Amino acid sequence: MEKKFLILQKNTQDKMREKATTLYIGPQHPGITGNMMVKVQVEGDTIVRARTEVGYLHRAFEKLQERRNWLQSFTLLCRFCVPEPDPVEESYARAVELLEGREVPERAKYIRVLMLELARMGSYMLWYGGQSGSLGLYTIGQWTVGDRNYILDLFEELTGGRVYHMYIWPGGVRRDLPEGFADKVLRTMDYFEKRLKDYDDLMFENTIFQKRTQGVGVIPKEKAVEWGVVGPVLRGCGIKSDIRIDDPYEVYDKLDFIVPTHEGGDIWSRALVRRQEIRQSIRIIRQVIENMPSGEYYNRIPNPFKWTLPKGDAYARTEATRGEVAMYIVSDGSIHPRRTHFRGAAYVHGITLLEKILIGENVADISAIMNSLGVCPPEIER
Amino acid sequence: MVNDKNSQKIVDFIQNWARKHSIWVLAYGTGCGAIEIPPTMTSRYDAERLGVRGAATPRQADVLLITGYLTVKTLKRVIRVYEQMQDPKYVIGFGSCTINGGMYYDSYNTIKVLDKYLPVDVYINGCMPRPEAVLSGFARLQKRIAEGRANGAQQYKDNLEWYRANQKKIIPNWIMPEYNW
Amino acid sequence: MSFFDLNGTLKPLTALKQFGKKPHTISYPKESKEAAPRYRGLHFNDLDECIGCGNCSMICQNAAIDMIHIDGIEGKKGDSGLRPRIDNGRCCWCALCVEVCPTGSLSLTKDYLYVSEDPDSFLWTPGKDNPNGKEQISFFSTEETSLNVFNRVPMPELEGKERVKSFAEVVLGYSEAEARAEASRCISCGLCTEVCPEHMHIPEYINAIATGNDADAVRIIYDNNPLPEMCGKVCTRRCEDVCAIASRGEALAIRWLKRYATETAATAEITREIVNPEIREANGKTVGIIGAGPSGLTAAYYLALRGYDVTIYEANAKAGGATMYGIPKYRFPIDSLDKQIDYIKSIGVKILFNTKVGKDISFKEIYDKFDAVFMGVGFPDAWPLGVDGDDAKGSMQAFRFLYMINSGEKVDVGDKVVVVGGGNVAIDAARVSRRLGADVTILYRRRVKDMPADWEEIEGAEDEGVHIVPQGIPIKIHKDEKGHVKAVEYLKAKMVPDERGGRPKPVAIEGSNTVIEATSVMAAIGQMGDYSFLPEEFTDKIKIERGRFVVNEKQQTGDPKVFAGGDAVNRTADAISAIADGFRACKAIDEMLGKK
Amino acid sequence: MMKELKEKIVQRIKANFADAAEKNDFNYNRLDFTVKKETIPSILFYLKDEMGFIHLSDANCVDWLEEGELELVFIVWSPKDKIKIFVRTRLDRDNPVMDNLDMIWPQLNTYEREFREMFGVQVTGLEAPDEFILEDWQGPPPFRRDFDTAAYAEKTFWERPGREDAQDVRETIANRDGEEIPDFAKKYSR
Amino acid sequence: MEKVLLDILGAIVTFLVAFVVGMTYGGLNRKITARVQNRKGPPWYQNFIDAYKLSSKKSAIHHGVMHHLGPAFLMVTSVMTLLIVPVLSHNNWFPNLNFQGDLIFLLYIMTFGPLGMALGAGQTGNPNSAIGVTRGLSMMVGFEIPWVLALVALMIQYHTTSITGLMAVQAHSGTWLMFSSPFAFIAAVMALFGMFRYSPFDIVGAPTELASGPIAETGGKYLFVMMSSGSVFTFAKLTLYVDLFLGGADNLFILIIKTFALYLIPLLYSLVSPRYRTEQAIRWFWGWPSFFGLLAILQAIIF
Repeated sequence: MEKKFLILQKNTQDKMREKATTLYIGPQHPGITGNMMVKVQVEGDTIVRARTEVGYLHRAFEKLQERRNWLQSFTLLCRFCVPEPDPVEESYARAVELLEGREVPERAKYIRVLMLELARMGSYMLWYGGQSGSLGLYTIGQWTVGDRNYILDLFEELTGGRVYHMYIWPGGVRRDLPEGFADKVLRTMDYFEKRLKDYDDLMFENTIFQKRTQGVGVIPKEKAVEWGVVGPVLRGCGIKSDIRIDDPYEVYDKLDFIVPTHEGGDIWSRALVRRQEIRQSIRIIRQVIENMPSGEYYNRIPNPFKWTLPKGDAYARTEATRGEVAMYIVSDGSIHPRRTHFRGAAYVHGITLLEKILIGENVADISAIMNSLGVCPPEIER
Repeated sequence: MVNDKNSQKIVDFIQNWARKHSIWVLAYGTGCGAIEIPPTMTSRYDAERLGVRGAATPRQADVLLITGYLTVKTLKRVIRVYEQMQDPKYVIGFGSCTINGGMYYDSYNTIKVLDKYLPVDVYINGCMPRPEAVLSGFARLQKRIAEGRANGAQQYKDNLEWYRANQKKIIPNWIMPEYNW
Repeated sequence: MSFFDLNGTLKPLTALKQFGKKPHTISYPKESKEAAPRYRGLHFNDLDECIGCGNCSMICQNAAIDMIHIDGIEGKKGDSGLRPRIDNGRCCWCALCVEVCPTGSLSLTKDYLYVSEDPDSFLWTPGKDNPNGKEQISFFSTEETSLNVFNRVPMPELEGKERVKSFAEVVLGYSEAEARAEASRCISCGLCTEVCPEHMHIPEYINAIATGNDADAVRIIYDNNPLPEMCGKVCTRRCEDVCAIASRGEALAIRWLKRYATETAATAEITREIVNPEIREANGKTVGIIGAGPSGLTAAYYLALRGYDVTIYEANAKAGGATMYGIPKYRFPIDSLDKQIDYIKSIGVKILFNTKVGKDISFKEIYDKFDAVFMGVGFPDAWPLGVDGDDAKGSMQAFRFLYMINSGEKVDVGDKVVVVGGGNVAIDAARVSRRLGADVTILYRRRVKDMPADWEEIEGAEDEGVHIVPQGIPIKIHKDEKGHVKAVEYLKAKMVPDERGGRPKPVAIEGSNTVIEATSVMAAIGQMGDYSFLPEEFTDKIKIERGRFVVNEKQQTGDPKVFAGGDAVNRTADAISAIADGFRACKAIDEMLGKK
Repeated sequence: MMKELKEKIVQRIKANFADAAEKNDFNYNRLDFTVKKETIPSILFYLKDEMGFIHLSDANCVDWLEEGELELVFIVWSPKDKIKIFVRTRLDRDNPVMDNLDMIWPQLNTYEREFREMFGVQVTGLEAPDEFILEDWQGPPPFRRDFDTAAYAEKTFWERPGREDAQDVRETIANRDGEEIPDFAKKYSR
Repeated sequence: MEKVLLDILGAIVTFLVAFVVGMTYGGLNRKITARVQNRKGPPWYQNFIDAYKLSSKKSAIHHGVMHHLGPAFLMVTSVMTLLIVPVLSHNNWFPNLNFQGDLIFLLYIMTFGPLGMALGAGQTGNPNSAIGVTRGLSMMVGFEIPWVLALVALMIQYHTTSITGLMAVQAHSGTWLMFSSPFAFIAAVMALFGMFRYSPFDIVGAPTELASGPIAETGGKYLFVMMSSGSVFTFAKLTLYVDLFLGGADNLFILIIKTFALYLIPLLYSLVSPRYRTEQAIRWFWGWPSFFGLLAILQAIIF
């Protein structure tokens, strides 16, 4: 083992250019977006080579799910990506429903959309903090992450948990909306609409912010899809692509909203896209609250200890803030999943894409670029 | 000044009071628990009120927050980070998975029992612990510091061999500098 | 980017106005926000309500829940005596344990603070560690949200009007899909096995049915019950009373599932093929059995499997005892019984029919001939009503009535039948009478809810048009001039609470005499044994007290060679207890003879 | 509409790839093709370059231990047609070899690294560091079905003591009433 | 002899005042930041606790002699700057060692500390520190230009190279230099942003980029020394500005008001600004601030 390591070390050393300094960004580093590492070689301030190293958060969920039954594995899901767990739950629930042919009540679908959009907002609030924090503007982070608590309060009220909701499950949702919840949501939305103005003034109107983000971390538009770019990052390249529209799920096809895009492919345009999406989320949430039908919220699953799914596989995709997340499940007809596989946007964004677009950038921008790509290491390693 | 027992006591008291009110937390999100750290540190819960603030590097940090499960790969870094920290240093186990493996009890890649590898001062229960729980965890640590019982660094030094044996058991490729401070 | 972006420099400065705003910081710990009404915090368990089924520990995907013994909580029927303890070093507060708790005793509270310096202190026994947690309950499951399936798959039955036309079997049995659905409701806790006198392996065979392995289910059932189809149809199923699901919903249809499983083996041959019992080599020992009732057959079957040469002496023309002659055929068709008897015979059990011990063969002879003797003689006689006019024509015992009907005799009951009693026999007699075309009234001393008969039977009787008169104590049977029953006179009763805490007693109300017309009166107030076959030389050893044999826990009578079981021994007097007696006796006999 | 489109795709694929076996009975926008291992690069190239399935949504591996095979599943998506296609192939489990495909989609490089590490699939021509997620891993590829993670965890890591007094409900009851559960029934116990 | 003793005593008092005021400013900084960020923030004395805690750390490792001496260099620089800058006019308790040409000396001494620091940081072997130091030196090149231009303008305009000289000019004319040479003041204040290294010019220790840069490997007592020297330096810098442009101060109260007002400028701007990249920062300093510096020189030459 020792020998192997030495050889490995030597090989990497050989590859290094002589002038270049190697910088290890992470795993313990305030600028990293989680527990991972980016090893960059810099000449002066310019990156000439970047390598990501992941695996610090590998818990082998997919392996663990094989040991748990279909319901038990549901509780693991929200740990796949912590800032925004709901799309993962949604993907799993929908994959299971697809495989089993289980109908979901209309009300549950609306509640799910409400949940997903709230989660999107919450996640973007955290992103605000990360993106501006990586550029040294801590005030925004303090505001948005603090305000995010109001969304978390809503989650707590609805699901009983601030961060891990475990709410969207196969067949519908776990509990009905509590009394007066809709009003609370609307009030919170009003608050956020007011606050967004403050955020804009401080962040998007800010010359320095514009200078720091425009033209940085550019993804070429013509390569974007091929490189596996998804979500707001792809929309930031000027390509209109959103699973909510392309491959609609739940009741998104009944809702009126716009998919914002922005040409440029740099941090700035990605930030703008995200910024506009928050408005759209608020719009969707208002529509959902208005149109929510009454009725059942849960199509009961059988006794979870004896719940089997028919043989086969299913794949369900959901649009998260990081882009396309999806769950692939394979059933062999038993009470346990044969295999589950989680496809996270960061799996592509955080490794191949990051390694590609970091080259030629300034070291100072690594953190900002990672934040703008929405790199979420737990999603990569699962 | 006579360096007798009483004056030493007073000095200790003042030092512990200062340590208690100035807790610099290393910014290392080792696991999913890192998600409740931003809310704790930001405007709504504002841990800085209590003197808790972030520190960018281990040299400056007082507290190592093990935010949740540790994979073997991370454990290696965490040990390194812990050893770089300056005495007195404290470890807070954050979340269920630091206590007995949590939901990853059967995972091949996460450690289950944190105090086999590092001396832990306080455990905060929960998955996730809410910011309130995190703050009360800090409050408990403050109490422990004030009482002068938070001497994990000394404990680590005294039992270094035992800790090393445990650490080496699961980290096959052990390349680390000696710990001698 | 302009040469100088004034807007971009000044606009951000508006952020400074926030300085004047009041911070929204929550100064924890000085002030704190209360957790949401649905917050998933630490567990609470209502220790009295909990039945220790262990469902929580099974669903827990973190293996965080242990079932442990707590001082002060003893196990009893329907309660394992164990209570959950949560390892908070494992728990992830997903609350699945709450969702699957059948009693709803487990819930989560608003309390979430648990900070400690001692890592070993995170074992948490809900209910014991937070006795006041009840006020803080936040996340709980109701019947609506629970993941237990509380509604039983309804059993297809003949219509009430259709039923009275014939003796066709009323209950139609589950289809495969229905059986799977019903079986998959089971949570496999096993609380039911304790109250089953025979301790059948209920969770196992239900699980086998649920997973689609009917053959395995049959094999598991035959492990300790050779008459499962009979049990599947007429068992008193005390198991269903303690079913964990029943604490908030309808109990699992354990009986129907057993019925379903055994019916998948359509004939005795197929049963033999599926069960494929291991029959030990003949060991040359012989056992004689008196009475081919459930207990006798059970003992015979398992003794035969263990290599004994078994002979049964049966007084009647058919085997089955009370299940053959006491249970109406619309509940337990004769084919079904024949199939099981054939199967038992196929194992090598010899049955001598129409051989009444004491008449056709003496007890002494049997005693001397065999290495061991088992008596499953049952209660062949019934108690008379014992009121004035009891000797009238048309006044009979319900048990005798059923015997005659089941033996194929014609009985004329007239068009108005009054059945006195509230047990299964009373209901059976009433429903049989309905099938003979009579109007039937059941007269019972207590309230309907006090009736010992199965509620399903009572409902079935009501569906078929049986009229039930509760709280009526018969005092006289009026005769007409021919000495035939004309009417029944009874007193209304009121329920007086028992001072010693027993069930309320009916006390007749003086002067409330009521008369109902009747052409027949059937007494269904209990049966009794007939031990005249026992010669006197044995009666000092084989003791009889209160009409029953006295046996030890191995079913052994005062004579070590003689064992007894069934109605003539136990007080519960149902088939499954008889089977249990037979099985116990078999083991005891095997033990006794195996030693020699 | 969707049906015709799917039919057209099936015909086009069948015309070009004789060994492609389709599965077209989904009532949503999905198509399955099972092909031989050798066809994978060409069919993926064809789907991407000729048919507009330019987005690689997912690639993953399923271990069919009982059948002695590893199944590779590639899920591609066409933004134009709004259809996802599953391309499947099977590898021999004892000698799983596949060709490097990262010239088709660069991100496949990452997936292949994961296959190599987690399933022990050998990818010929893959240029990437040996280790991806695991570090100094000495056991068998952990995502294979025959690797028992619980046993490994028990062997390798400590578990906090203090829970030894746990009792099994079924056993407790069986002991109390003297029930003997036969061995063949035990697999149905919970 | 007595004079010397008094001076030494006075120097100690000066140092203590500078330490306390500087630390308090740091604390107020955190408090103001907190309020703008919608939160309560730590108590104003939090910095003292932090400093005391750092000083009472039981272990503090260093990576060699230079690393060991780095903080000392900084401290020496701060103290020297402090002693050269007149704290109060006409007050015996706060002596100053100023002399003709001290302004030029000051320019040199102010770069001395960072250089020593650079040597220390270089010895740690931490690439972040090395990069941080490079950035710090580059940025110094940036803000020194307007700063020097401003000072040179003053020197040309008022024909003196001593601080007391400039103070005397102000006392004499009754107008503060910030009004009489506004361009020099603007250029100098802009340079002040760079000196304070607050956002948007916190590129040296940028946590999200360099994990606090040069001080990444420094903890415990070393960090304490650096922290206190930073506080002292803050006070010295602000006092220097007050002396140069705001007419000095007659008593501590006025001094504190003036310095704090000055301190608020970089502080408040830092709250609303992201960080510049190094080259952007340098370009910024060489842009408008240098332009104003040139204007100042023009003004000095013309008038």
